[in-house]
Amino acid sequence: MKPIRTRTGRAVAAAVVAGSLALTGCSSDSGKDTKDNSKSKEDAAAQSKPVVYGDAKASQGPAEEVAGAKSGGTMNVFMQSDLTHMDPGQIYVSDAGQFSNLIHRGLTNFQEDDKGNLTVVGDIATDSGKSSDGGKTWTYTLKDGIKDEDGNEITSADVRHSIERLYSKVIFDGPTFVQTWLSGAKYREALPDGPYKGKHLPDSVLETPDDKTVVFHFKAPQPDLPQALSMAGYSIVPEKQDTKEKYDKAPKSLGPYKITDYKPGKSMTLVKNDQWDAKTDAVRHQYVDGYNFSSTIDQASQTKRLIADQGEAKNSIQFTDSVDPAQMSTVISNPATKKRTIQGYQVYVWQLSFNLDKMKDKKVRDAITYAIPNQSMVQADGGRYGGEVAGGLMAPTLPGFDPTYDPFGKLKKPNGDLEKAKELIKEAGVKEGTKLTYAYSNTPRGQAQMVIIKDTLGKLGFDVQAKEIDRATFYEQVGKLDNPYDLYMTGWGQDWPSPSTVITPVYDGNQVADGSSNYSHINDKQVNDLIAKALTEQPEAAAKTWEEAHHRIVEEINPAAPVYYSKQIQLFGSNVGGARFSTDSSYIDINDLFLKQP
Amino acid sequence: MLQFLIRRLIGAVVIMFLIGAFTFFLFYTIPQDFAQLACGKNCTPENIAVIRENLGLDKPITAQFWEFMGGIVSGRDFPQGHCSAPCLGLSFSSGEFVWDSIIDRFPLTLSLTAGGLVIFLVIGLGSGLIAAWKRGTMVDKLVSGASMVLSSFQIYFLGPIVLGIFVYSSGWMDNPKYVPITENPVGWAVGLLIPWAVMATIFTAQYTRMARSTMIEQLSEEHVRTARAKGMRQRYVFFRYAWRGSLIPIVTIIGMDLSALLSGAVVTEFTFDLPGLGRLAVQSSLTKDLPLTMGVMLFGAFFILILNIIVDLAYALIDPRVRLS
Amino acid sequence: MTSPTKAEGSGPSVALDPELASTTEVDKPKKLEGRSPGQLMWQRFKRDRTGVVSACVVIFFFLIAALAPVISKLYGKDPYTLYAQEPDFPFLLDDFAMPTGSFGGMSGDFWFGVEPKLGRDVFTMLLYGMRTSLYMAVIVTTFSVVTGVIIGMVGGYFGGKVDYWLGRVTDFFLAFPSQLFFIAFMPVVTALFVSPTDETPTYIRAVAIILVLWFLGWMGLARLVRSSVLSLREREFVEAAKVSGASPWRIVRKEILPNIVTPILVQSTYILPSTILTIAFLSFVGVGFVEPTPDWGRMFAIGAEVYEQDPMFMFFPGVALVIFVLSFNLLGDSVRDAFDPKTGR
Amino acid sequence: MTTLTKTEGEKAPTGPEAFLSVRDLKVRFSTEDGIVKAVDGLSFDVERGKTLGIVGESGSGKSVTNLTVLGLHNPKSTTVEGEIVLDGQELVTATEREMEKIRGNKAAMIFQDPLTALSPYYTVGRQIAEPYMKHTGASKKEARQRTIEMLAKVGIPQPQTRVDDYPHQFSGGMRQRAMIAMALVCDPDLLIADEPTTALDVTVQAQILDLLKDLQQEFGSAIVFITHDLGVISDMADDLLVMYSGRAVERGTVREVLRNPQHPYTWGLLSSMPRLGGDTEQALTPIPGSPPSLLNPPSGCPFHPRCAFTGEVTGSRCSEERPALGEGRASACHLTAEQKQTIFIDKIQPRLR
Repeated sequence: MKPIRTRTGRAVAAAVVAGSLALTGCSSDSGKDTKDNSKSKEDAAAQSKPVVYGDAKASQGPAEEVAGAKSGGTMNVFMQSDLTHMDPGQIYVSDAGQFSNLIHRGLTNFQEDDKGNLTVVGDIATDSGKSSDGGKTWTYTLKDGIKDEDGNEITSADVRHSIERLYSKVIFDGPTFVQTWLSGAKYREALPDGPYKGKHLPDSVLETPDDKTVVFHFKAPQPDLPQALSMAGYSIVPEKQDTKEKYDKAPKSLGPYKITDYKPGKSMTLVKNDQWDAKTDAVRHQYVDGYNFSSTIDQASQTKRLIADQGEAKNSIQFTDSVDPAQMSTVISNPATKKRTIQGYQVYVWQLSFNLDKMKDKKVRDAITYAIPNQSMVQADGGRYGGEVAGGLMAPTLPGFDPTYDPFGKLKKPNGDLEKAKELIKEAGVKEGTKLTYAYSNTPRGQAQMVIIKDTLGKLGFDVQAKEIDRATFYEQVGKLDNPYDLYMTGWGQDWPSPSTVITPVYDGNQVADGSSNYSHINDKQVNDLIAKALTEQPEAAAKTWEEAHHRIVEEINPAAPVYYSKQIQLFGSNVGGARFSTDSSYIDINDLFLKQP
Repeated sequence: MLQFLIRRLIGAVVIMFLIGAFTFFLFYTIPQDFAQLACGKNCTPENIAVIRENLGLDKPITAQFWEFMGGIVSGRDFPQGHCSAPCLGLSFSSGEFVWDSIIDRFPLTLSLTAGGLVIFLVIGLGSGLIAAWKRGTMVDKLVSGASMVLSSFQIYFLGPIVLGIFVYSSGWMDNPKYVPITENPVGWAVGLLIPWAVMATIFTAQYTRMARSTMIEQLSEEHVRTARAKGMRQRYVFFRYAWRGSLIPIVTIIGMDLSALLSGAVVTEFTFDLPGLGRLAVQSSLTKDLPLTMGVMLFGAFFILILNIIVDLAYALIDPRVRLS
Repeated sequence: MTSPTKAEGSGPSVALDPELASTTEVDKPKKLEGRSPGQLMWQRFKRDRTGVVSACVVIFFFLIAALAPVISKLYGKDPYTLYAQEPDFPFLLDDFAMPTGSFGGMSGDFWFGVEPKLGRDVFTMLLYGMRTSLYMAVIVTTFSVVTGVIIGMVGGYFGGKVDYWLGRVTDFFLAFPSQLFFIAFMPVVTALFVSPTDETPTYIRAVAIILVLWFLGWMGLARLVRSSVLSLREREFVEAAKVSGASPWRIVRKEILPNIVTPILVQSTYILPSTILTIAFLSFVGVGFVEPTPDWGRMFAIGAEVYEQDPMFMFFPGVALVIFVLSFNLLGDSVRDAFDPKTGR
Repeated sequence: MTTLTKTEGEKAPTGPEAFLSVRDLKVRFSTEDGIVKAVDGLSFDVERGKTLGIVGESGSGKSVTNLTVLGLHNPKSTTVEGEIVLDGQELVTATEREMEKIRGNKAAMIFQDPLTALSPYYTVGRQIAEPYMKHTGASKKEARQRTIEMLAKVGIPQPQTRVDDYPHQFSGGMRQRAMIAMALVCDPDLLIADEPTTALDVTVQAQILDLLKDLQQEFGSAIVFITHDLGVISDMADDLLVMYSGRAVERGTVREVLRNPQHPYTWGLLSSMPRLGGDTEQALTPIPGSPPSLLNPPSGCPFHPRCAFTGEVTGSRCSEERPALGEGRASACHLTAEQKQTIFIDKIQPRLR
């Protein structure tokens, strides 16, 4: 998953400016229910069960009917800004991922039951994949009757084309897992022009024996392949329909809906795709007749319209934006409105990363970790429903999450333990007034949190220099190896529910490089070995190794002070049925929506 | 007159070119560039290079500049297709031809401007004239007082209050939205009623006060008294002689407001979620989208320069003593 | 100022020959002494009630803004500490980071209530915010007005080549990409003057903002002044002054300037409030003042977000701005009326 | 010089049938510094076909009087009392609509400063044609023809082309002629000329005066000629009115007042005027002091602070009681007729040689 930047990145365009410039309308301020009963820890437990690989039967369509679902009517979708990409190869960001559920289909997909348990099932493949040769070879056979919106049958050649086009220069933004697993870090050199010049990957890497089967050959075992293939980035682009750069604006649909009218930056309309066959799809439904996307409604207006629930708003949903934090109390304190919300944990963990090249003394790092007032940092990001105090660095959505793990006593003292911190500072012998440079992203939230950190570190006797960095390139500046800053707030989220997509990129010593996600430049031999070992084990076995690595990182090295887990809360119109929180996308589950009165 | 026009048009073209050049090189003084912003999680230097190459950012700056400027005159070819004559390049963020997205959003900005201008001219100048006509009476005090109070409000203070009352809590009206006038003129007017009203309350004050003060000044002029001495009706004298004298400062402000509105009423568009040129401008500068910034900026500059020429011509028409230098 | 051969009779002939008056009129109530235009204006201004009241309000604003530190010491709070975290104010913010208590947390301790999210004191924030925004806005407005008037008058009066080139320069800056320039200017300034590890000191930000807003703020007035001067320079009394051998600068200063006071005042009382809000927009786009420095305009931006839950937070800065702008406009009008006798009531 | 005491036949009684009769006119302005009594009880008459000259220093209320006749004062800040009857029609109480019918049609006015009196925004032709079209309902073409005719009459060369020029393209003299054309375009019965020649040089002045006299012959209109230049008035006017501090202090035919002035102020005026044949060494004797303030005018006779002959009057009547102006040939002064006669012959007349 992209770093937290996805929220700030996407918000860059109009939303943030609008968010804080556009005022919310005024509505009666009903009694203030200050008690917060946001999602507590046991909901997280549901979200963090290990993923099950489904067999052929589980992958059979049609998807289980949603209770009381009716078909017909058009669903309105509110968005703050336009989708960054529609070409599946370029899709990495979660909002485009949510969109691709409606339009694109891949080899595999996540199926979710009411309690949020995820099973990987075959989407256009008959099952979640047969692994052999110790997990180095994976074979997929295609279902029959899979067509694109123009009626062309999908064959293994299309699957091969979808993978090979990711090597070309046309694609620069999507995920790179399968490509690096197949052809190593410099995968583009294996097929510089992609499939467009008639050249293909050798059969020893990607093999299509007949029209219905595709075989992947990896150098090392890849237990997570089925989960990776369920990512939007690996959806199918039929060879005949591939218009290269233009595809990003006019993709061909395999899923239940297709695009009829698209005005970039303004609106988009989807209608039913008659070529989609419900019997071949174990996950999606086709209840509503179509979707109207409007991508100019900022977060504050979305919330106001959905609270007011007047006119069109009754049939509207939030897509990837959450409830405006400023109006949280209006939403929560009014029971009728509260019923129309879905809540759950996002995959992001906010942490205060220390630059280990400059902050070498562990005592100082521990002191700061103790001192940080996690609770007010959460309040600066919209109060309890925006986030929750974090004990460790692993998100509640990861399998093997232990809610009680809290080495720095954050749950007992959510607003920090100043005395203990001062003792540690005295022990470390830090002179009064030593300079610390704190870099922060120049957004309203970044500024609010900077004030808190400056206040706290000031109390510890530090002379804090706050450096604001333009929101668009915060991660790029902080990602530099030789950055001049001592500490900075960063957030990271998993790509699929496995610690491998969190601990490896952020805490693996040999990933430390310019522009890498290892922002604290942690390079501990014991941690690196644990990571290497876990990567080869099956998910259940790997869980314990990841746990051990996590504990060592947090307690012995403490490269980053855990601050809070981010949470998601979205509103939908009163006439929308089947709305529930999807643990896969951590947004509203787009596959089960229908209108009560179409 | 013609000679004046030609000289000014040449001047305008030169200024457009200078503005374009200045923006282009100003863009490269900003430390960040779009490639860094666009590249996703795996922001490996290699990926950035691919993005740069796709967007043509790897060519030397001057080459890019000439290619861009050439595109305006003779069109350019892109992998996404040919971009005809007034081609302002391909927007990095939306992958859309800049000219198309501008033309697509311009009707909204035009409607906001046209509607807003009509309202605040009619109300603004109207109330200003009434205040001047009945100067010293209660009406005068009331009108100038009201215009004074209204002008101290700001759009993003007044906008949401109006929205809250008329849309969210009472539901009388729907959220302001843009319906093309060609499709449904009534819908067009109703959709933009609130933004017009809010814009009008704030802009009118300036016109009321300017009209009132200049008219009062003109009414004490000698030649106005001569006109009355000729037995002309008071209303005739008021509108023919006194009004003519105070037109010049008023025409100047109209020119400035019009050009500001035509390059996008940023705050109004944000307050009411209307996707006009204003948002495009802010979005382009925030996301470091070079072609979009250049396109929106040149489009705005075009209006400012043309309107300035028109206003200068108007001076000579209004006051024969003003020679066209 | 008025045409030289003013027809007698309409204006009161006031200036009496002092020598004559003293010799014979003994029962004259008070000695009528000659008054300079300045005194005349002051007398006329004193008599104008609204003018005096608005002048007092404006001075009051500037006073409390200047005395912000003193008042905050007396009041016991300052705009920087996060009171929500102070031990002696445990329940200042509720779970939704909104001030507990009615009216946005107004209470004995916090006269104007508490700021959502960070829990700072609104009263001192407003005072300090006014100090930054008000003085900045006044400086910027004065600079812009002075530059605008000079360029407008020179362009309008001298005409020909000068007017053409000044006109084109004004056009260039009017069409200038101001938003992009704001965003580009600050990083350049910080890169030049501030070392990468230090925080940019507030005074550098202030100077940068003043330069930027001044650099992009004068054109409107320049065009307005030029338009008025264009028709004024044809007037007879200007030709009369030329004939009497006055130097161009004297004519511009003594003959033209007094006659264009109206458009200047109307426009400058319009520039000031919008400067205050542009500074807020700057700090919003990330190039203006940064968080800990209180900023009147930014209180609007935050207020706008939480308007529905905590309208009071928006109330005080909003009302303060409306009152200030209103009295500033009224003051502008009264000064104009006092300054220009022709427009007597 | 003519004989001293020749008195012409007694003037015809100034009954109501005089063309314009003004009775006890009082005009007050309210200004920041107090109430200005610009005109303080003025009465005079003008016959049809005759010219009444009004003379007086600046600030004596000459222009205000005539502006009030046409109702051009600012109603909000001026209070007018008294009676103005033009050709049988009362003007003070007339409505604005009625006044608009009269102005430019029955009564017209020529202003003093030609430079600012014409609107810079419209051509001269249009500004002259406007009243003609309004009052006579003529079409554009007829009005234009009439305008060109009038321009020719007032002596402007190539009127066909000049008619479309703007005022700033005219010289001072030409503009004054255009003003006169504008005033006369509707053949007004009453023409008020407020110092029409002051802003002009002497040669053009003479042409304008001849022009007014010819036009009076042709249209038989009454003229009220306001000036502070006695030389102009002696040639131009039939009757003469001397004004001081808002009131008439002496009235009579031109010959009577200039030959045999009876009011000390008139003596002062005459003796401060250079004579063509006068002795160049002998210094002119200006009237001491300056015009009285209209804010709080001097008590009694307004001229008494500057009058050298207050001693001649018994007691302090001069400084307490304001002398009234009788009917016909009269002067408002406490000196008896004999005193006036003797003082004039002994002290003033020698200086007037």
